[in-house]
Amino acid sequence: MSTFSTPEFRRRAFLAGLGALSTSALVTACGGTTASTGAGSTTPVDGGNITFLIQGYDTGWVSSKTSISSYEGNLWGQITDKLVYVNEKGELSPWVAESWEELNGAKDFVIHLKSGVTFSDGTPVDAAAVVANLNAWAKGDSTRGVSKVGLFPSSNFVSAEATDATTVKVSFSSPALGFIATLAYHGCILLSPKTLALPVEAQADLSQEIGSGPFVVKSWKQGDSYVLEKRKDYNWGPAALGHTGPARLDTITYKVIKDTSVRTSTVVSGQADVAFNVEPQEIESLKAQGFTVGTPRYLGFVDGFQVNTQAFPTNDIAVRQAIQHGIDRDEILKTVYTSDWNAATTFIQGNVPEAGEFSDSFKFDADKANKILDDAGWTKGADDYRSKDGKTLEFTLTPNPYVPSTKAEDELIAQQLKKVGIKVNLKVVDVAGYAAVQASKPPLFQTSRSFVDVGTVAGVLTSQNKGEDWFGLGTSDQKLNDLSTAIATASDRASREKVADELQQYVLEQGYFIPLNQLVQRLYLISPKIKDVQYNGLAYANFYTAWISQ
Amino acid sequence: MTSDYKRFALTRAGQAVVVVLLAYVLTFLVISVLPGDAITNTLRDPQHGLSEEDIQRIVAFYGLDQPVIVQLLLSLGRFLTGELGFSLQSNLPVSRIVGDALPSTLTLATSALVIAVVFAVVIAYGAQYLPGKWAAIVRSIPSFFLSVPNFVIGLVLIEFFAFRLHSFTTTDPNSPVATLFAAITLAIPVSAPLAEVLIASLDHESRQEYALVARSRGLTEATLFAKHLVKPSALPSVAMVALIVGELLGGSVITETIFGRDGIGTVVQKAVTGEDQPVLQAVVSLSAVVFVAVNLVADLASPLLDPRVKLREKVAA
Amino acid sequence: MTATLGYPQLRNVGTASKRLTAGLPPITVILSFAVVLLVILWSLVPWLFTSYSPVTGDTASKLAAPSAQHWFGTDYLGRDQFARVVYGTASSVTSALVAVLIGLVIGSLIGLASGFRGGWLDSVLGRFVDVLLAIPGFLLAVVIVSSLGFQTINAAIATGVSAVAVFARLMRAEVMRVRSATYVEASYLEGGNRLHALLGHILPNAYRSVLVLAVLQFGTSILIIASLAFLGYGDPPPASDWGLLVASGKTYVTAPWLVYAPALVIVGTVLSVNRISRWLRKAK
Amino acid sequence: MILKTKDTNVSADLLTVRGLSIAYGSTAVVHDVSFSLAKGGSLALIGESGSGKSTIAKAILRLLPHGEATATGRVELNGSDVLALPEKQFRPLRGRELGFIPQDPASALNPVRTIGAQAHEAAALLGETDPAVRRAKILEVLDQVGLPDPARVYDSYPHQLSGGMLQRVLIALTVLPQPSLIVADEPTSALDVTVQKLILDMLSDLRRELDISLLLITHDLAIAAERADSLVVLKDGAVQESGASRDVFASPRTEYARSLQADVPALHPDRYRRKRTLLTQANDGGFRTDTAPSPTAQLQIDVRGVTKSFPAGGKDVLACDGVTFSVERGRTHALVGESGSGKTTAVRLLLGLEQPDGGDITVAGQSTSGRSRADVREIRRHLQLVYQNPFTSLDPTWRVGRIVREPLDQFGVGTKAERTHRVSEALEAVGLPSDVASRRPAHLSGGQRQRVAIARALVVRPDVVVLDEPTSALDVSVQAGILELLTTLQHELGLTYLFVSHDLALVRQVADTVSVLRRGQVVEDGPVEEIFHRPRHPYTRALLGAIPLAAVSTEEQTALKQPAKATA
Repeated sequence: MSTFSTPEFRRRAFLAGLGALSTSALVTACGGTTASTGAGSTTPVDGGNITFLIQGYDTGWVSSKTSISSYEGNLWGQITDKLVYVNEKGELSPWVAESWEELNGAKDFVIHLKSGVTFSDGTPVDAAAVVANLNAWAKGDSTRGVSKVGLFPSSNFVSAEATDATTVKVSFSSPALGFIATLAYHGCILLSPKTLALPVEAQADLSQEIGSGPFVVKSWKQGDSYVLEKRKDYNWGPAALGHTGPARLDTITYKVIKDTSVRTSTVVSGQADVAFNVEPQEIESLKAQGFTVGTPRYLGFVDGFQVNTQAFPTNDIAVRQAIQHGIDRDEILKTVYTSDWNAATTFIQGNVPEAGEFSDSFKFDADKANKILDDAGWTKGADDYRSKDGKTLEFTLTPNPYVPSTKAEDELIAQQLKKVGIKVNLKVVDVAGYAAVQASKPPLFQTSRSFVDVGTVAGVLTSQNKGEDWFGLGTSDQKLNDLSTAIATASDRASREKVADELQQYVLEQGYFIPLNQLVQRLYLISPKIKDVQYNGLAYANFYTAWISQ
Repeated sequence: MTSDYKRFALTRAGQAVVVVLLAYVLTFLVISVLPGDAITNTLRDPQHGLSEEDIQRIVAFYGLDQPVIVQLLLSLGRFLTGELGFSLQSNLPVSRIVGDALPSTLTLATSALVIAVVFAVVIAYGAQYLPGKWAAIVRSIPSFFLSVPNFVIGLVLIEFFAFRLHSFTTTDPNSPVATLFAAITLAIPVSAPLAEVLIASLDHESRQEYALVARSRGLTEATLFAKHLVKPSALPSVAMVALIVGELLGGSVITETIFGRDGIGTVVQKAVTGEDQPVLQAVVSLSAVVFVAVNLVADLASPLLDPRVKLREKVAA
Repeated sequence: MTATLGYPQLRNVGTASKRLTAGLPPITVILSFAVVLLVILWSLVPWLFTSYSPVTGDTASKLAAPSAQHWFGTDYLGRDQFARVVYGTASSVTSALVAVLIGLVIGSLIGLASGFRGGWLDSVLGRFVDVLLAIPGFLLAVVIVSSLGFQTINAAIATGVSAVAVFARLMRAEVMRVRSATYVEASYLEGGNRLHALLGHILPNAYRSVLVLAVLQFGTSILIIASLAFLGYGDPPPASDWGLLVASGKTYVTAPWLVYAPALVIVGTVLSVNRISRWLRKAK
Repeated sequence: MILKTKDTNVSADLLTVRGLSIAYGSTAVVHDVSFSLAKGGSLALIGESGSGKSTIAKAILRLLPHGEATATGRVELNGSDVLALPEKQFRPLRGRELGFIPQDPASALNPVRTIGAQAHEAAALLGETDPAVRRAKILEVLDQVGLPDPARVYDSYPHQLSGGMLQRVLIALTVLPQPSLIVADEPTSALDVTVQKLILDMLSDLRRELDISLLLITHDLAIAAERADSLVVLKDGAVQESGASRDVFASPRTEYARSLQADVPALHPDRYRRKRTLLTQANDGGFRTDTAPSPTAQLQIDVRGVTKSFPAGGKDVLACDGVTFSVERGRTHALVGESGSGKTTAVRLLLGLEQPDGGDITVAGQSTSGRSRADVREIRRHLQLVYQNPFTSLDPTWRVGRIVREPLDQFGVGTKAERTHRVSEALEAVGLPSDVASRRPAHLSGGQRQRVAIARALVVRPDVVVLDEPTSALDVSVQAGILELLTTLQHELGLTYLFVSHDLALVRQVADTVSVLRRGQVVEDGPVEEIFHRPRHPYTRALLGAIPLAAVSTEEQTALKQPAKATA
């Protein structure tokens, strides 16, 4: 079945390893020869099935949770469409919305829908359906336990109504610069009104999710496998992808394999086509064997820690700043990750237009960190950990299970902070346990949140108009309150950019957010025979245009 | 004879029921010692999106606001009527979760048991009839089997047979070949005690005088083994087979994790990380029921298989 | 009845009694003692065996293959795997020792009480032991560790509790066997009381086979604790329990030594412990 | 018991063993043994344990464990060598030519299969395939060996039959394929004396009827002399002496054969008498008649009308039914009986290990029945027991010094120094070197261990010592040494002995008076000489008749003659 006779079988001198433990010679030797990729024509070929190996779909299918989990987002992306498409560089282009207008200072918007778009149950994706979706994203339905989409600009949302079959008018109480961009956010997926009306328990059932995407749910067994098959009458793909007709692949099978090494080895041995979230440190050797490893960067926050200013010890600004300067991000990038990862310049990803260059406010400087702590009265004890008024400078860190290699990353951080006298304990949990860790509001919480427009950042900084209040400040930091309202209600991009710079400078100096590196949350190990896999601005691999070359 | 046997069977069955109930109570006490109140803080977790009214319903259902002893009686009462409660994570009925997971673990456990018995018989027979040097090597196999953790066996088998020889794919762990290799991983540590009991009883029986007398009548080694040694040496192993059923259930936790099979083992693991008490309670007490049932059968069968066993003494013991 | 006992088969029992084989035990046993001694030294004075630190490493040389400087290669943070195995011995081996002690002490007491006192105490304790046996050992360990918290010391307690039943059963059988021996009845005839019979005769004769089981259980406990660590129920990072090393090592498919070095150490240690236990059983 | 005097006829010998040597691994066990057995004749290999007699028998039958033992030399059956035959050619002889009767009938039949099922294996050797015909033949031979209900035996399991019946089954299965030679390895040593006699008689009759020759392996010189035409005496794997049993028995040439002959109790009834008669002469000059015992303080043990029953299988079995006997100071009284006669129960009642249902027991003037545990303990200072099996009556983890000191420690006798002195004194009294005190029982021989047990019994200076078959677990030569020691100690310390045994010949040597027990009742008692010359009860007569060569006694120098056929 596998046509692979590449060197990796010899490299995998596994059992010899058991005996001689001398595989080093074999590993370096194979660096040179790359896999002989088949000549294969470049013109796409229809048909064929692929198997996609993923850790699991544990958080369930209730669509409008506060934020879509990184795993389920893959499947949603194939069975649903969005109004607007965002490419890797963050440029927006029409999709189900043919065109849109931004009126009177971005307070009113008119969206013109493509005609002939239908949900998989045949009902049309008309203005009424879009209005139903918009209301669900903006307000959710607390009576039925359905929450709103986290980063949707709900604070100033007024109404959405269908002026005719293919046009929708949306109005806001104050300028919502990021509204059109948010329509491309992976949380804003178009679902049939019938699905939206379902009670919460029914929504948890995947087969009830009626989307309008290029694939439809064929069959699934909870926790084991999920099979999507192509929708033959689909012809409203986003123009930016260079293809609008039906998908080329017949089916995509998502198979749950919890163990990272098993996923990697299964694809390498040719028994599956795509593996999700492989070990970053293996990328070089996997590429050397001719496999493609997609490491897309999404628009959103960097890999880093939201700091809880109410919890010990991070309630002391000196501690926050000492941590900020005590972490050697360069060593992390070199050790845990590869050249595909970029250093962080601020607490938002580099491809976000408003991202600035503030790396000197978190430059690695152990002496400075030590000095800050000495000045703040944290004296070093015998075990060279610092303490003050009898309490040791210590906190517990939980690696984010949604992001690859955070366990190795946090272990290295613990070592680095030990050098400045801060004791860091680690607690390892899986996806299910991570929600409980977030709920317990730890001093440092490792986040991985995407967004399409920087305006939506305002929704997390403070508790103003039901904000997520990441830093536990409530509204106590007036400067932060002003900055976040300014950014949310900025009338034009230029003035918003200036406010964004000031915000980034302030948040980093106050040590509210401790960036680590630009996040690559989703890694795709793809077998060389699969061509034309494209990535959107939210770093999801899209198999709509993919095809198999023999 | 039969009235004696009936009385013997009834006493043993009575003891079995007592043991199952005590196992349930012990598990409940151990689980409810969980620091903090896992049930309430998993319920309060926003991720679940449970409304306040749902939480009250669950608290009332498990009697969480009452003292431990009341909770115990409540849950024991339900256990007797076969009612296993709801999972805290997926709020699916526990009976359905365990029901879905049971078939895959049962196939795994039974095939592992069969393989373990085959391994044990081959080792025991080899240790008895292979020439000197080889017999010594075969005799040391069980202690080697006992020394390798089953997660290492699993990793080696997957790496060699799945990834290199493609005899099975990890994407379909429930395929016959994949199940075979998972069963082998589970069978190896479990076959060791069985092999040692079989070797010991074979050694003992073959040194008995009746073996000598049978040889003096010209029986070949093979017929001697089949006709005379198999039955008396198998009897002590029947009791050991019943004992290792417990090992099988325990071992399945690791084996299923490595082979990516969804069975009772993975259910236990998810329940542990998610502090899902009702599921843990159900799985542990059901394993106790299976273990006690199998041992009861072995206990009741032994007087039928072995004429030497006197019911009188059995009852008194 | 004694008439039938008074004949030859007793005679050849006398002359054929095996004296402890004089001279050195077989080579494999000596080797096993050496391995166990090494492992105990690793857990007591690890710094003598390696200059590398188990926690911090040279991140530049991460995932290096086994070589002269790094016998077991380096892990994903450039730490010397050999150092991590050596420093991990303490938590893997001492916790196995704790587990065996718990099982041995509690189990033997229960076995002694039910074997010697008999009567209602025997049936009550007997049922308690049956219950402990009824719950599969590993499941019981997992449940206990999940309720006490994921730490190696809790894993040790859990493994110990699940071993109590095995010790109780063996001690009870041994006490029952020795209690009916002639020399115990003789001690009563010589004016000895029950306590003298218990401490003077029964315990010294019963403890030997319990000792053999204790050594065997030491090996099994190492495996159980490694398995619990493999599932993530041991100490959190940067601890380096052997099971944890295998679990975290197996994600690096290109670095098989991260899995096989600790795995070989586990197998080697437990194999040696089993060999010693078998040799003790023979030399009884 | 017909001793055919056989003239060596011209026919070739059935079995000739020449230069047979056997080694287990590197240690040689049998050295250059040669003997021959004529067709229809019988030969006995006689020797103590470890003399290699069983190994020789197993070598002839080629039953030695393959791979461990190597046999060299020639074993000829009807003139052709069988030792070197490949197994395939030797197998047809197994059972058809060479029969084997094992020693312990209890473990010689597969416990989980019926007698019938195993009998078919023997019947198959006849070449008979039809199961019905086989079954008939099996039932016929079972009847021939004197089994009361062959059909019931056919369907029962081994553990449902007595030792005697099992041995009869084994003999039946061995003679069924009509072998020309039967090798019997101590066929009756695990049975009671009376049963032993019946089995050996039956075996001799069958041999004559079916013209089967017998190679008998035994440790008992008397049985060998009585049952075999010729003898081969073995020691440490080498032949000491061989020849017609009458010559070897009447006038043994070699030193070893002579000492064997001297140790046979039946041949020297008065061996210890000279020491004992001195004793009685000094006391009161005459034999004590068995009229009602005078109630003088002289009575050390007085057991009157003791009954005791045990629950077994639902109904109560009466172990002792009105047992009465008494022993005077300084005398030895023997309790004789076979298994199940109640003699052990009587001893346990005497020692207070069991409580009698009825009757009264007094030791040294104090009653032991119905007393509190503390009182009984006090009495035990004057009453000690020596167990039958020295290998289980000493704690293997203790050193000899501590074993002997245990009674002193427990009864709190004297200071530490005094106790050590008394221990070495006791060890010396039983003829053991004082350095034995620091060794463990595992390093001592059977005889030495029994001496330690005796020292332990004497160290607390009891008045009465109960000896429960003290020598039956020991070799004949060692047995004589122990009896020698017991009689000298009685003489020096004025001890009173209660000697329990199943061997009347032995009792005749050591005891003054004797009670014969059968199924819990005293069937006869009185002075030893009276019982031996004028046995009144038929059971006593049967016991006497069962003693091999009972009628023969060198003292009376009568030639071997045809003794009256004892009725069973």
